[in-house]
Amino acid sequence: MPKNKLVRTFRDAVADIPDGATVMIGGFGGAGGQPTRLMLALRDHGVKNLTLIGNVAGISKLTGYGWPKGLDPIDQGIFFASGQANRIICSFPVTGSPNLVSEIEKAWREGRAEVDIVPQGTLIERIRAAGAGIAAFYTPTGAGTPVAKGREVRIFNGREHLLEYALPADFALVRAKMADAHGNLMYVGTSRAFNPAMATAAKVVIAEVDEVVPSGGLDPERIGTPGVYVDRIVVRDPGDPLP
Amino acid sequence: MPKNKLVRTFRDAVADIPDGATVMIGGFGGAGGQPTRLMLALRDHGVKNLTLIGNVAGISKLTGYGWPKGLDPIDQGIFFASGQANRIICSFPVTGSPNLVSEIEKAWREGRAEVDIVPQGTLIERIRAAGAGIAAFYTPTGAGTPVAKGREVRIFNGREHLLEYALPADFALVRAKMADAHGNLMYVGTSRAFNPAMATAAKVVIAEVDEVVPSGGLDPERIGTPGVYVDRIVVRDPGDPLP
Amino acid sequence: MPDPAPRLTRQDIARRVARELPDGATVNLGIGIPALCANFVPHGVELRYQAENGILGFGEHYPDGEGDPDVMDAGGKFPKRSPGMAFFDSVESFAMIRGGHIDVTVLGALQVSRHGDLANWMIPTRGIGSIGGAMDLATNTRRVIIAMEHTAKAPAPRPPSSIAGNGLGVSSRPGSPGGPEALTPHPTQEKNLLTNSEVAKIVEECDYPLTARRCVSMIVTDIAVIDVLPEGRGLVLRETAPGWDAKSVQALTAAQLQVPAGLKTMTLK
Amino acid sequence: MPDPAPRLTRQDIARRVARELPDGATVNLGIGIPALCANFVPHGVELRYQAENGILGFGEHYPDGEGDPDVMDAGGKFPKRSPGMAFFDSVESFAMIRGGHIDVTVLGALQVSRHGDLANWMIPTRGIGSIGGAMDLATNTRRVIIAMEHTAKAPAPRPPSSIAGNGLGVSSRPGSPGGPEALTPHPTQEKNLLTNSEVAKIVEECDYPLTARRCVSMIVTDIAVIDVLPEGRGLVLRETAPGWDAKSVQALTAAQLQVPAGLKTMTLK
Repeated sequence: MPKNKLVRTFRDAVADIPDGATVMIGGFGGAGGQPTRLMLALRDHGVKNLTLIGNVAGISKLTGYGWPKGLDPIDQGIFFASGQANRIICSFPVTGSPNLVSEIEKAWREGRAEVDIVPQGTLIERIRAAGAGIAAFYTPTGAGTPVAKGREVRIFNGREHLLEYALPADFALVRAKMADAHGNLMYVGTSRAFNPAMATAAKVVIAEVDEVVPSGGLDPERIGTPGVYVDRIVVRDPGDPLP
Repeated sequence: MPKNKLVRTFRDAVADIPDGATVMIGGFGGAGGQPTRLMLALRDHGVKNLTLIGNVAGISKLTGYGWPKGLDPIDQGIFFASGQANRIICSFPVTGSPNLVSEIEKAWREGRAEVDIVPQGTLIERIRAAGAGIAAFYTPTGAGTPVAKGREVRIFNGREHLLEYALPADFALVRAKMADAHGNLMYVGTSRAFNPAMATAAKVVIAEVDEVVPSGGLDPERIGTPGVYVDRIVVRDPGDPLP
Repeated sequence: MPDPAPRLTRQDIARRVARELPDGATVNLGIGIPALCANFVPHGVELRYQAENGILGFGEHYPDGEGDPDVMDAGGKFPKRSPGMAFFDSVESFAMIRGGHIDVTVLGALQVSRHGDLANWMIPTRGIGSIGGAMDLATNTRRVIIAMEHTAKAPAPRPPSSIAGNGLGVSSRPGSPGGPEALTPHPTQEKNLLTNSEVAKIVEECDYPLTARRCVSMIVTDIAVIDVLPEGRGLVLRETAPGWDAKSVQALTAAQLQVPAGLKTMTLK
Repeated sequence: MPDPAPRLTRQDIARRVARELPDGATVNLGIGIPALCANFVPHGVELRYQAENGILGFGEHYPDGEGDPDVMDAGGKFPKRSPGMAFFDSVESFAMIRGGHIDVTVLGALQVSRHGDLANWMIPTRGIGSIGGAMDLATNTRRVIIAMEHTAKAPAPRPPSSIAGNGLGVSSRPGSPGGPEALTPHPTQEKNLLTNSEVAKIVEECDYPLTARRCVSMIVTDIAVIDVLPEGRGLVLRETAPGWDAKSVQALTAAQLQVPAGLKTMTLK
């Protein structure tokens, strides 16, 4: 666990992500809580054959989902447009309309990408499990649906449950409002979402933050991700126009 | 879900807890985060055959564990001294020395109480599971130890894991620093401990707080237990000498 | 059979659903018609809205596209900060949902069966869909109300070159090496075809991929209010839209409706 | 065989263990000798202390019995607030522990086996014990160091009226209807009896109830430092206390120690 976690540039922060890596991308979908600068750096890094883990994915660009007006939304579709990702594990990869086709759906239609669609609660719980040392768990969600395919089914209290496995990753890109010198992260509002769980579930955790403060600069009652989980921190330029 | 959750007295708050109920008692062990006034009210209520769920239990009275100097510590042993509880599920019910015998150990030695000793991480995860709709989960903790007795064992990634089940309760007594009109609870410091999870895992959740504030009086970033989980709130008298 | 009277608007559907939300309830509204319900909550009823992305107790929204991206709802809109809100992460949000702590959810549907099975996440001919929070909500919420139009538009016959999914379901692997293949219209849609332009959404058995089994309590549409009896005991027509009767509703429904003596007309004031 | 030199103090054991804690590590210290390690961390080494009750990054404590009950460690003591601390609940605390995010834990022991099995939560004759966080820590922490006295006092022969547990283990049900029964001294203690007054704690196989199997990396005692080789490959004597040699340490150890050429004397400056 490095003591000095600050990395100077977004490019440096993602430079060792190799071809074929599994990468978690935090947030919920939308601008808030999305590690957008890290995503752009990873795209520019040019790595291939990525497996991504996200939630709402590839929707914002088409629909403006979760982005303020007047900006060109950036979402996980950039890795499919660039041909860098060939698989995504997520809960919401396509729009409600077959005529609004995201980069992810397009890649899937063209046979360039595999898309694993997981119920959102199962997805976040699997990610949490990976970070929390829980190998697998039983959830009622998905029983009797296509999600149950290939899953062990077991009855508890008269209800069918599915056995779902921990879902870890090689890298997690997360976004927080502030970090301190220990790597503690503070989130605001709904920008928590998938970030805190993903920050526990990857071998290497890279945080994009708006600001770093010295030790003691964060309220100990407001730490969303204790520093023990965080390997690298990159700070945005003040006045970065991206939300 | 009642809209007005405020209850006037500790006695009223516990008045419907029946004989034979399973009751979670929040905190960690020690004064901080312990719903001491609710516990005393429950004892005075005189109910019998309780099953308690706690963590460190019955130790403070003997050793001062987690209590400031100069006060007579109160702990879950009061329900065994009074003969009201005949079972406890907890992680730490006896001292390190056979010569320092707690009320719980005494009741056990005398055949008046059953004591289920559960690894702390398994205990809190089972409580969380009960609140989170997870029927059961696999943990490596306890494999190859007496804890494994009667448990399903399964190998994941070459390691033995035990299947552990959700642990719900009829009532949870929890302690927070502040509540608002919606039942949102705010904790401070290490007084979180078992409280937030227990507040999700019981049919009826009763919170003891130092202060209630109107809607908007709590920082939405600092809610430890969202109001959806809380059924009743009782406020301590200002200046209550008990920690 | 021509419509005996106009169908209700999306707003009217939402208005009717809003009356089902009890004072003090914690409610999760899906996108589309369900989200509109918040505009029609009767005076004196206070609800606590929960959204999957980790927010409880929001109310009014900013105008479209305005607001703070750090305070979002699950539909990607930006609510204003309001007193008594709570923020939490997705782990906690789905613990709340999966754990059964949400009183009511209102969701849209592609199909609802007479047993209360719900299908709302994938059109089979598309081959890929979005589950989001729908399965967790439908499986675990105490009361699931469906707000939808009573029927769907019948699809145009698909041109031979059209793209179609590979039908692999949830793990949607890339199209077969031969490339996308044309599919004939989905058999469901033939079976449930009501007219040349309409397909039933309330059906005997869903043949769209399910979201959850036996989860729906009530269906509110643009022509009717239907209760789903527990334990697969079928559908009961409770109310019809003004100008509609049981027969005209049944004609647009591919599952048998039980019609009680007390059938009412929906009031929408 | 009489002791060839004084045994180390508890402080000295802690001092030696403290050198094993690498700069920047996240460390959980058990109660007793382990907790003393914090007093002896070498200059320039910064550690992040975690405690099971939901605190990371604490340092100095208030004098005994003083402080704020809302800022406690897992030993029931009250640390001062220090910069960079984080508070969290027990769910998160054990996610951190169980998930393998703690670098080192230092624990006490009743027995350690030659395979690195640890027993530290129950004396069998008592019949009841406290597990606390020990099983989660021992099972899931990257490096487990045991800090203890090398041997235990041999128990006095128990009077026939003495209380003894029912041996039911983890679910300790009430004593049998006939009331508590006297037990003869535990067979372990006979097997590992070294002298009239001492019992070995480092043994071939633990016969006390286990805390975790094959979890221990290193044992530091008042007379020796011992590495536990991975995969059950046994114990290697690395250092002896001043004045002690391999033979005198082996004499107080009920498991075979491998003695390498480079055996050193512990330095405690």
